[in-house]
Amino acid sequence: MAEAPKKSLFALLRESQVWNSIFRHGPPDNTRNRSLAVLTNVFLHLHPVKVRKSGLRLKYTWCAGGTTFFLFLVETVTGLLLMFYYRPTSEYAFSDILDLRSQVPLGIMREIHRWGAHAMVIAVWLHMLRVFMTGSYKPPREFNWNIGVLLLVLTLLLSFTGYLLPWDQLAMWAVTVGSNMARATPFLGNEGPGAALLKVGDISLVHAGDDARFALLAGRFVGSGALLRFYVLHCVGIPLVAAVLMAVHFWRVRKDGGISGPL
Amino acid sequence: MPAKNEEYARSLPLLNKVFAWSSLGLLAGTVWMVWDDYYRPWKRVQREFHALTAKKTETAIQQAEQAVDQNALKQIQEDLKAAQAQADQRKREHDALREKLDRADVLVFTTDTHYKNTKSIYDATRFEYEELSHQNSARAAEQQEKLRKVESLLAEYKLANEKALATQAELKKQEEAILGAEKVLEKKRADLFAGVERLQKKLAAVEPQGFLMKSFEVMRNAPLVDFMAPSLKIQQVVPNGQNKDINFLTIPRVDRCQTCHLGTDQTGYENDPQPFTTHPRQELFLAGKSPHPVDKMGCTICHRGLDRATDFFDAAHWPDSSEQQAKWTKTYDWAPKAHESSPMLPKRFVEASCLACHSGVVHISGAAKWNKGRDLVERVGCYGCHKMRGFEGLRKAGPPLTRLIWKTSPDWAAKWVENPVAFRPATWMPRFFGLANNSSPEEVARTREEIRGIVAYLFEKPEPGGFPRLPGKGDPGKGEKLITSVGCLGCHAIARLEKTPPTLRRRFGPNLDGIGSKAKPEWIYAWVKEPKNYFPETRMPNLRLTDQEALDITAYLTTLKAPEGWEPGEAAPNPPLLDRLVEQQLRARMTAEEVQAKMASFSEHDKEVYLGQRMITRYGCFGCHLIRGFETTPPIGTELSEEGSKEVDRFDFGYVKIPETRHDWITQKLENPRIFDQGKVKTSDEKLKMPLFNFTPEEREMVVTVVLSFVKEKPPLSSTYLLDARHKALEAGRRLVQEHNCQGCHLLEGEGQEIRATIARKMVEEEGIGEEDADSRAVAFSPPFITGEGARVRSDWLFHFLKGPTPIRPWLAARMPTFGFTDEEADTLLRYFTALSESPFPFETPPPQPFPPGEMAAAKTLTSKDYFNCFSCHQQGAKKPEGDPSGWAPDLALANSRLRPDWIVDWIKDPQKLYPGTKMPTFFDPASFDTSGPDDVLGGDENLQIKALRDYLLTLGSARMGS
Amino acid sequence: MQGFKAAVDGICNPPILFSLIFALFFVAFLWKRVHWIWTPKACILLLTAGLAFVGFGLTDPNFHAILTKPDNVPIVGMLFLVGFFSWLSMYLGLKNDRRTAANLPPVEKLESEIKILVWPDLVYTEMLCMILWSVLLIVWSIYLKAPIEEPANPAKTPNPSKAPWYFLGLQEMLVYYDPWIAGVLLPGLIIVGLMALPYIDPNKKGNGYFTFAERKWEILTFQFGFLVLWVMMIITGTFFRGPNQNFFGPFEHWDVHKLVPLSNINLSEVIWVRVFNVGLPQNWLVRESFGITLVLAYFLLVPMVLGRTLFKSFFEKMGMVRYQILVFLLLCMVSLPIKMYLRWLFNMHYVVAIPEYFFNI
Amino acid sequence: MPDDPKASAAPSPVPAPPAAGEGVTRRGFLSWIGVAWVSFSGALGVASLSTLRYFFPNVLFEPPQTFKAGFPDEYIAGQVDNRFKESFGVFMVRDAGVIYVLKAVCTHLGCTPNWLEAEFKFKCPCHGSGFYISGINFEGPAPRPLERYRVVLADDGQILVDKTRIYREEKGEWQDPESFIVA
Amino acid sequence: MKRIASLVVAGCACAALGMVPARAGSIVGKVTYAGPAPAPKTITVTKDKDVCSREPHPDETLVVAADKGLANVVVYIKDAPAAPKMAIPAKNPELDQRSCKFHPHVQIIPAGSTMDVLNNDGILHNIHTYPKNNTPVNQAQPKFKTRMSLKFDKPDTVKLTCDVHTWMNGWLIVAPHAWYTVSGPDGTFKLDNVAPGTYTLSYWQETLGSQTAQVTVPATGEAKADFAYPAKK
Repeated sequence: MAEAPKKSLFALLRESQVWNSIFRHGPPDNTRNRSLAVLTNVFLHLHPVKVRKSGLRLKYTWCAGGTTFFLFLVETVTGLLLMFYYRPTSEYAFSDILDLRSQVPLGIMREIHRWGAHAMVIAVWLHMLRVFMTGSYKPPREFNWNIGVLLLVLTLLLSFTGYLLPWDQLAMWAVTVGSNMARATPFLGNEGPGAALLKVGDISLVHAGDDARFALLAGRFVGSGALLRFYVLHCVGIPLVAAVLMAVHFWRVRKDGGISGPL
Repeated sequence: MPAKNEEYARSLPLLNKVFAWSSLGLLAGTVWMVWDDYYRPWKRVQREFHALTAKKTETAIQQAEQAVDQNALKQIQEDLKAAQAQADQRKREHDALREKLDRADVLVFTTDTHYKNTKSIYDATRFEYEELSHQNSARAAEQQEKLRKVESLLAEYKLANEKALATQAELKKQEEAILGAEKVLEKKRADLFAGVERLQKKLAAVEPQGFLMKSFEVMRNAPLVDFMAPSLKIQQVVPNGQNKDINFLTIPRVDRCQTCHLGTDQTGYENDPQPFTTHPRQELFLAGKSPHPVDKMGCTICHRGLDRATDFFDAAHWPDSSEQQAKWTKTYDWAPKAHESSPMLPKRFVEASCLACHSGVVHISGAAKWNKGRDLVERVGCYGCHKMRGFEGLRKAGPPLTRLIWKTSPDWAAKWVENPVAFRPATWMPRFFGLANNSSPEEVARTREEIRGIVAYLFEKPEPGGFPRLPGKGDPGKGEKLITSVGCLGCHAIARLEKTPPTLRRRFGPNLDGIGSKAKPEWIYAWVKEPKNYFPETRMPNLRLTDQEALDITAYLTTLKAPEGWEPGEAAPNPPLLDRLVEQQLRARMTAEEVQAKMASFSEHDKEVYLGQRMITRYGCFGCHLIRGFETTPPIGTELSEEGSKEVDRFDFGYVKIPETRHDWITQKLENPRIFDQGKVKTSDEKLKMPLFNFTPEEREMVVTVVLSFVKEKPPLSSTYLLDARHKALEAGRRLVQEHNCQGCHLLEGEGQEIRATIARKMVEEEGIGEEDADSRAVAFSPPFITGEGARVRSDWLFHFLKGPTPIRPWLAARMPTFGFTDEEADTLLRYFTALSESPFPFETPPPQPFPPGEMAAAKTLTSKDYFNCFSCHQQGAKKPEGDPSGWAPDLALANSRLRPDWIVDWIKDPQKLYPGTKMPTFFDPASFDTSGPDDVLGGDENLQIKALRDYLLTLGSARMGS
Repeated sequence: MQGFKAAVDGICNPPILFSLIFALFFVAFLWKRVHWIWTPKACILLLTAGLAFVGFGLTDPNFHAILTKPDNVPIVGMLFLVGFFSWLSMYLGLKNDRRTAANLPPVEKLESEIKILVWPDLVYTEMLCMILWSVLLIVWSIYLKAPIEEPANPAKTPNPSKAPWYFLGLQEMLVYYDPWIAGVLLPGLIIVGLMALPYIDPNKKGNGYFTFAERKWEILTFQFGFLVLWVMMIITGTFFRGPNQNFFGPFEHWDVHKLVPLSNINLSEVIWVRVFNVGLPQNWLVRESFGITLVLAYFLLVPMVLGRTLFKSFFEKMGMVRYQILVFLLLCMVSLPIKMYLRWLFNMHYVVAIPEYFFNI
Repeated sequence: MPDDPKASAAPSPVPAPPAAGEGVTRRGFLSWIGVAWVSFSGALGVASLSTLRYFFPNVLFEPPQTFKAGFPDEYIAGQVDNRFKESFGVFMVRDAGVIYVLKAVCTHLGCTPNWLEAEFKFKCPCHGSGFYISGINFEGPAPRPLERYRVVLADDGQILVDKTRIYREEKGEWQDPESFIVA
Repeated sequence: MKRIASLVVAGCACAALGMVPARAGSIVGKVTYAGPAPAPKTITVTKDKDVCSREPHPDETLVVAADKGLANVVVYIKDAPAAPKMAIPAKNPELDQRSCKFHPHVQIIPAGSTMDVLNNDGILHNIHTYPKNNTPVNQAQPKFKTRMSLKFDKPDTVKLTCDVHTWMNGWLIVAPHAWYTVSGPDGTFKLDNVAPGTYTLSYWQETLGSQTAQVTVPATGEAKADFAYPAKK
């Protein structure tokens, strides 16, 4: 039999010390080992050992939350790789993007990153829609819903900050238009209601050089300062906060009774 | 365990199947991605180029092999055999030598080692001594002693080493004597095949031979491993400092064009198709020694397009013609690239790039199309309506209209304004009426009324004065002769006399057709006598005509009548229409009541004058003409100083279906300036008003090139063409040369002497010789070449000559006119000519005095009849040569005051070199200079003879040289 | 075909389009007669119709140009996904409603009783999802290059210049509201409202399973906000707003020179000048007193009236504070369509116009 | 058509637990899962390799390794030319009938030597190593002569310096015909 | 048998004929002027009259004989790749300047040959050439230089003048191959040793320009190629 040596080889492998040092349980074909497979694995132990059957149903969950998380991972990996070729300065940003297209090996990384980002925004929305439609924000999950809303905002911000980085006309003006709204923040933006009241004599305290938009852009218009600021926010600031919130989110999913279902 | 827990929610085999299929999909996707990333179009292009080069190299190898001198090879091989045999014979001797040499090598090594060791000890000891003595240590003296010892030891070892080296060298020399011949021959043989070998290496590089090398070639370019030593590589140039300027940003340029355009800087691909073609004019572009080497300038600085692109589409190629576009669409799927503000310039407009770096010059050498375009722009006076950088402060392009009645009649003017081309097909005056947006019957009625107004305004209150009646009668036949000979045709063309279209320089002055129907004879007479009386700023010079000559010319010019069927005349007045138009104009500026009051106060004539004034404002006539009341009105057109950088979406293409590019829009605008009104509803005041210029398609292309060259982007100072003192002098001079059309008559800097064609034509007609021969004959009978004028004549003479010319060349019928140069202008021209010939300004060295004995006598002999017989042709003051003046030559009595001494020497040595085609024969054959002079004068020394001639000539005329 | 295109372009005119969408929305959700659209057959039909429309549209150069802009492709995908999943949730919800009506527990209830081991069912599924997503992303990336235009140039504004697509709803609101409302207040309220949702939702039913009957109000409100005021605004902002932020039908050429009359009038002008036929008062407070009163009335009086009438049950269930928050948020949301209609029907620029302090409503 | 609520009243039947070896043959099972894992690892492998490849840029923005250094007659015999010292780190030397290119790096500790015209030698400013015009060391701590770069005549007659190939005297490589050009 | 043999012989003969270089024919003809003969003009000598007036100076630019024969027409075969090179003569062709006149007025020399220019007048002349392909020359020839050489490398039609005596005027044809000739005073010409075939025959006259005609040259004998120049307008 041709399979005989194969089988025995596999068996041998299974008996080896190396194998056993890694997998501390037998083949996951019985309940105990199947539980252990999840419990003893650092990546899998995010999950409980058991879930409701409804939580397994695509029709029910749409797999939107998982997809979002997966896309977050994709964005992290591709983003990390892109940082090797991208310099967030006004002189180089644009041409570095051009180079990603014209000469960098596997410059397709940028496409994956960008489309992944769009997909992630969509996935978050669908996730929210699903959670709402199944009423899963209701007690005891109110707090987790709130975390989710924050994560939605962060996802949009991640996408928005990343939008500037190619430093082309599309990017710059999208961000100019987007960030212009900040200048209308009541009291904090120089064209916001109430800003005109913040005045000592002739000296206005809120003007284009110190308002909310200025803080966002590090300047009166979208320039090198804004590029650097958005880069740091995009690569470090927001992902960090998002990662923390995600951890809380996942943890709360389990603590609040697992993937939701009728109580 | 309860069985319930063993439940599986899904069918594992199904999941496995899904897993298998999706993994296969993932694998396929990943591989596809890698391949997609790897397979770039430029790699195919590079492979093609390698194949092409291989083919060429193979042919070259064959040729080189055939070129190898077989006889020489045979000889070398035989010699080599002999040399080997000889070396074999002396083998024993050589062996012994070898042994000695080995020993010598050992000795060299040991002595050298000793020396080096001792040297290090010496350095260390010296350091210690210095240290100790610095510390005033007691041990310093002791150390010094030690140092001295080491020093002597060092000297000893050095000596020994030198000796050993000398021995070694001597032995090597001996060995050379035995083996040398063989080596030399080997080298000779290698040299014979050097060319072939070099080519073979090249071939191996582009087309590896043999299975091993071929597989290696595949390997090194394979996906994922192609980072090690690929032969297909992106070629890029990072031009220093040639950044792209975008507002506050400077993006470094990285030109990757040569990734595909591989043959550009190599010769031998001239006839190959793109992208491999050799760049034309290597002496100017790309080559290392040219002013624009590719590794410093790159490509996109001139051609534009996206510098970093490695793909046909991304690079923003732009087709030069619709055929090319069709071809590109087929081969490359070409389509206009959106979001590219600087796509490549179509080839025909590429000279538009020159100006950015070569700003502030009149002409850019090598950019013929741009130069001509610039001349055209100046000629037709685009700057009158459009502000453009570089055209500031120029005279208005057209004549003044402040004293029009002196010259012509309102009837003529009205008809002329309506359609200048109908009267004079080759005029520069553009056409405002009867164009795309104003030729409907109502429009024509309206515009005729407008013209009535304009004419009424122009003839209203002219400057007082006028010209007296003609003093006599002229002969048109003589007039024609004069016109064709005194030089009028250097600047003017007369259709009746032309066989081929006149060149641009010969269209410098107005075309004279129909002048007899246009101008009053009194005016013509006064004008040709002294143009500045009528038009102080005119460029028309004074030809110093006698009264009779002027009368003859007047008589001839009055015979030049308007084309058949052309009649002067104003349109009949149309008071209701006039009222409406005037009201319309007034209404835009005042209330209805005010309008009524105003209308009531106007007489019919007042209304016309008012309408005329409004229309002159609207059409901007004052851009080109001086018009009373509009002396300081600013121009009406859009500024064009940065037109070449204007965003394409800021051009209004209206409903005209043309490709949306700058050059297509500008071309269209020149071709049919009102077309963009097509399909739009506009009031008469809103309509486009740019007039139609009388350009041929080629001329239009030239003008577009110039307009495209007005860009916002400024290249860095380091790559700008900066003018040094000499070039500043040249530029200032060129501007004057340009303004006075010197090149219409003279050949200057390789261009001009366009009057020659008319002289040749005359020769053909009058002497009956063939056209080609006439042209080369005409060289000598045309105004002279003056490129070398700065080296030829004395500055002070030239100054006075320019201010008031006197005849120099008796055989020329054409006269140097009096331009009325100011001192500054004459000075500028002087500096220009001296800068052009790199001659000293303004002084020149007089030859040393006194002359050597016998020199004058020798010179006199040389000039005598039996020798060079100079005065057979040359005038000498009042002494005229025999025969017709057409065979005469310049007055040698002028040499003293006119010519530079050094130039005379050069001139006598080889006149043809300084002035190809001159009538002055070569007396001293440059090919056999030392034997070309007479043997019996000054000992047959040609240089002395020439010097003697010069010195003699300088004593002729006035006593400037000192008697 | 030209007729069809012209008809579509005609419909795609803000007042008509939005009125149509509002009507369609309420009809689809509330009119029982048309609930057949929440069946699989109808889904397939609608999807096919949608695809057919897109497919047909792509033959038109203008439509093609807008739809295939690289950054717009995901939006098209998003539209189909949002549509499909909205349908799916309604389909499942209605199914459960029928079960509830028959006194049966919802489907999810049955399944949630059963617990399944995560290994391998869940993790395996997750892994397959990841692989399939990877394949999708890779193929998508190979086919569609990420856009890159010209280098950023602060001196040259592209026409139109737009925010990233997910913010185009906000940009669209800017047409009707000043930035401080459209760009700051309303987005802030959206976030606040979403976060407040679990606390102001008095309905205890429908937790953890799809249903419509049990949560009509909530679903209607949420979907109105999401589908109509968010997604529809994005569609408008992305596909219908062309150069100069002018409105263009999907088959219309984006002509830079298109001109549309845009003359708007403030409420104060209407009242003082048109109604009272006097000049505008100097004092802004006096000038805008009507507008301010109106706005105050909207936010203060309307809740009171509603609490007594339509929302009586809510008011009783939730108590004062939660009720006020709920109604305030609802009123804010509804203010957008109100303002839109005011603009379309009366050319109303501002209800309250105090440009002196950048305070315009 | 509305679903019959009763029809789906019962939960969908749970599939029978597919215990290993049951239902499916082991072979079939193995082959599907085998194909799956092989192609999955294959995909991961390709992805990893290409990620590795990502770290090797295709173009560099450093000064090029080969450059054209003008025409031979631009160099004066018996002189060391410093024109490319700063930009490319080389001395161009024309001496004894040949032109060669010395790498401007001292063989001792890598400083850049200077050419002292008056003393006719290279002198390293760091530790005083001295080299003859040929590049051979004669004083100071430098252990071996300066290195030479490959130099050839390009097709257009210009000198082409190739810094990727080094010739070392102590290995006898200065005899190589590409370590100098005859001028 | 006999028949076959004769056929073979005939065949061989034919073949041999084909191989042996064809015998050459010649072209003879007469160039005439169609218009009325222009009245003979005499050039007025304005300079160095004692020397220059030794000979009469008729205008040589268009010389028509009484029977309309046109002199000084260059007749040659155009585009003849098979034509033999014109042999370079052992003795250089000469151009004589006598009585301020070029002798001969029109001359044909082979390309690559050197022409000797003679000055027999004992006064200053200068030979000024107007070539199209060769380098132009304007060489003075004072009294002491009685003989001067000019080399012409490329085929050309060269106008010759003297700038001292402006009326002096001559032509030099630098011929690329041997099938060139110039018509005599009576207008007749003869081209010898022309391989059989059909050619374009070119006629060139300094004021009348170029004309062409077809001519077929037989294997032996003469082809007639009379030609009448259309009258000058």
